[in-house]
Amino acid sequence: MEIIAKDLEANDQRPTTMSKPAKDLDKRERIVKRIARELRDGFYVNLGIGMPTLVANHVPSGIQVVLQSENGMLGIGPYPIEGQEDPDLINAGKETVSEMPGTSYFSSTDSFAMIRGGHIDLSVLGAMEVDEEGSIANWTIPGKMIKGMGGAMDLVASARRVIVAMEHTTREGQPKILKKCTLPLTGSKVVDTIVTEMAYIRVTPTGLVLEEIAVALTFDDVQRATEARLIPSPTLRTMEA
Amino acid sequence: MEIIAKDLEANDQRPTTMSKPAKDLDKRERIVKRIARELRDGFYVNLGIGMPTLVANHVPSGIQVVLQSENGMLGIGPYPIEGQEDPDLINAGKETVSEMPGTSYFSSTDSFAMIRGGHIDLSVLGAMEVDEEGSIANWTIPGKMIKGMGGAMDLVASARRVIVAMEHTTREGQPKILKKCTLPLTGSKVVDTIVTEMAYIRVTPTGLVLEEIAVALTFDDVQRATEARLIPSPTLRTMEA
Amino acid sequence: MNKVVANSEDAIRDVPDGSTIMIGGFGLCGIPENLIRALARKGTKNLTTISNNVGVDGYGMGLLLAAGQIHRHIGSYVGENKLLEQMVLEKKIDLELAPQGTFSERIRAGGAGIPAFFTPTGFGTIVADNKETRDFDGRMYVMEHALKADFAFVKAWKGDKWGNLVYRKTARNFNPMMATAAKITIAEVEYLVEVGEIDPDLVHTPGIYVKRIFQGEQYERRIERKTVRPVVGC
Amino acid sequence: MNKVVANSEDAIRDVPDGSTIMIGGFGLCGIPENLIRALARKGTKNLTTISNNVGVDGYGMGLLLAAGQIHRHIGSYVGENKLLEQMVLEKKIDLELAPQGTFSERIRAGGAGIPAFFTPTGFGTIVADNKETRDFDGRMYVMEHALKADFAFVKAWKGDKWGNLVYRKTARNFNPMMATAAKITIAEVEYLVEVGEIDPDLVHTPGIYVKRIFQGEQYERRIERKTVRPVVGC
Repeated sequence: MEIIAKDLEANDQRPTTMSKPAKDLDKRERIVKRIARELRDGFYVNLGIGMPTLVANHVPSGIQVVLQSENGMLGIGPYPIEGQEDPDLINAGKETVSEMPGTSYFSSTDSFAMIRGGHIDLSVLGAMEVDEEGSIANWTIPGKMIKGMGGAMDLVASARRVIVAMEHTTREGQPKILKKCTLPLTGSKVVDTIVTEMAYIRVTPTGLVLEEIAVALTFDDVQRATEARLIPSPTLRTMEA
Repeated sequence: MEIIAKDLEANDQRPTTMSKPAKDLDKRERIVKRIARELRDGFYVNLGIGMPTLVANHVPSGIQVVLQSENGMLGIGPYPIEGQEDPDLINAGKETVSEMPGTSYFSSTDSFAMIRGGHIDLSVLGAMEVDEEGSIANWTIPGKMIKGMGGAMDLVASARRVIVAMEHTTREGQPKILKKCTLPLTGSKVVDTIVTEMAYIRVTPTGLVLEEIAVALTFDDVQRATEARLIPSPTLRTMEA
Repeated sequence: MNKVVANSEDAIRDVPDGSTIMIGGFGLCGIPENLIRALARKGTKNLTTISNNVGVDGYGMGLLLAAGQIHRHIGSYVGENKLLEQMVLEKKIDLELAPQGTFSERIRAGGAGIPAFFTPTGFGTIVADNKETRDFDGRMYVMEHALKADFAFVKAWKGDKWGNLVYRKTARNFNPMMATAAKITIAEVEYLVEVGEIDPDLVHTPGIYVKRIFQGEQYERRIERKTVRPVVGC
Repeated sequence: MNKVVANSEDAIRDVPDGSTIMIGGFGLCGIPENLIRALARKGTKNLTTISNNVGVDGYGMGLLLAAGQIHRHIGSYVGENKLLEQMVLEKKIDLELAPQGTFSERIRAGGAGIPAFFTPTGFGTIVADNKETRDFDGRMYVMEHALKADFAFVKAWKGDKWGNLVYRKTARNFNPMMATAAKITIAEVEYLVEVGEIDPDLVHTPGIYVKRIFQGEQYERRIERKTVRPVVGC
């Protein structure tokens, strides 16, 4: 199999805090804060490269979650203090990190056995497209640039819950939540929840249920930015910041 | 699958040195000494329960072999000195053993990955029957007693070389080297070499080649004690003690 | 995150009749002896047990067997149980025997999200009866399925309060894989330590696999076959 | 038993053109940097490499790439190599990409005597194109095949003269499995110690898998993305 892809947001491994304009930062901050509220005490969580990584900055106080890195670590801590970085200690984005009390290291094979075996409570990752069946595309654009899927396909296939963290539309304002993904899939019917700066959406067997709308937006605002049909939840409410 | 088996020599887990009459001991001593001469420096070897275990007492001087135990150990040492036995340190026959410098421990799964992956240079084990295709039966006699196959099926299927160590005939003088095994197989076409107190026999695609005969015996003596047809080797010679 | 339970009784409080339970250990080495005793006291019935051996008569899983708690057993070697033999012959228990490597790999597969795999072990024997067989690169293999359980009882030497485990010598055996293959894994340890006390490079079982942990009440660590050599000689 | 070789050059003396070589490491972390440099110096051609990444331009496996030594590569992520991209577009190199979990499991299977297994990963995607798919208990899976190699180059933190290896932190990654899946596994270590100096409970790769071992000449251990936080705050 030969794969051709473009520079992807989901695979962009530069620390996002250093490379995005301020407006995007604000959007992203809202997205990751909302997702952080889904964390529960004792969760083992894999945060994808880029925006999802930022969820770690907003873990609610009073709960303990353990972050998994698919290159073989449970217990990722913050970036090290300058001068304490260790070439043998990186996350899946190849960034230097630190370890927490209770950390364990293991091989890549053991790491993906853990992932594929359904032991990860929550996987958060970016996407280029998601559709109303919960299929996700985030790894390749045929005919463009070559990167590879890394661990994303395993994570979406087997994490107990998959949350997509992404901006609601492309930079050009085109919908990213589609009736059907057009790009090659990362996983078919795997996404449970989509969180954007506009909405919190649950993927159900009957379609996409809009559960929360960002403050000051209407259902129609969100629907207009979404190709797939949205079903208003009976308990539709405003997204908490 | 329900299995009924009889008390098997191959599965008899009492230390053989304590339970066999002197004449058998002498036979066994000759068998295991001959097999020990097959060891090469750097070999990783699995010795089956019972007689094969005794091969360890005759490792030629000047070479180093590492003994594997399928319950998760490389580097089995001798029985511990009285008072130093450790409940956490046993071999596959459940006997207390000691460890050697360079020992490593691992899980049963890793141990059988090692065995099944073809990393064991030599497996020596007992048999109730072997046939001219190299099939072996050593784990069950239908309608009798229940024990189970343990690790023998994995060892015969995947060790680089499989040597059967057994007495040439049953206590009643019946041949154990047959045209075709009558008991349920442990492995089909897996044995490379058969060593008994009478002979050293190589299993080849064209049949059983008699390579060595015990001192004072003739080809006919060995053939009479063997149901399968034996092919005299062009280099047929006397077994070294 | 609180995984620590008070004792073996508390650890198994919700194990219902009819459960499938993996139990670590090889022979009597590395068995979760406190959990087994607690299960015998509780009297939980109609169990399916998955364990390489079934203890010995009167000790380890032999206790569960004698109390008639085991309805079905999957393992690889049961040669130490006269009682089991008798029960099988009297059809009081279902027994499924598998080659030890296939047995251990099936458990690993259960924990690793692999529903089935191919192994050369047992091809051409009754182990392959009624199973799919297949040629890969000129060699024949048997397809085997994953094993999973409702509960896994494992025993480690040391564990921290988040369930990170370290095993000792050959007492490791089936414990690490079983820890991965059950809905609820319960670990008993000889030494329960604080989070952070175990070197992260030396963890054998990461805490993610362990739901409950406690320091075992009593370790008899019985030796099945004591074999020694004289102090002089050898 | 003598597995110790003098240096990286000696270790790869007999690696012929056309070899298939597994190379450990994730990004630049835990790569066998001395063996890679030696292979670049030797100029061995027409290689099939099996490695999660392909280094970066000008370092690690990027050296082999730039020298045109790699004919075909199997991995899971190659986003750091502009050169590779160009070579693929110009059809100067064959590239096979696999999901990282499938890639690592295929290597494990290669070392463990499992010719094929089923995984849920990639079902319904182009990864499953032309592969056998199958339902187990109502879920669909893809059949994947084992990967093996002629040589495996692995890097450990510490190793003894019999090849028992210990890895450090996330530099473990693909090294342990690759060590099991090649005909000839060559280990380079930062610290080569005597047999008996490594605690048997803490060995990550048992010596049985290692044919040659040496202490690497020079460890640059380059960091790919240095990310730090200020000393104050956070």
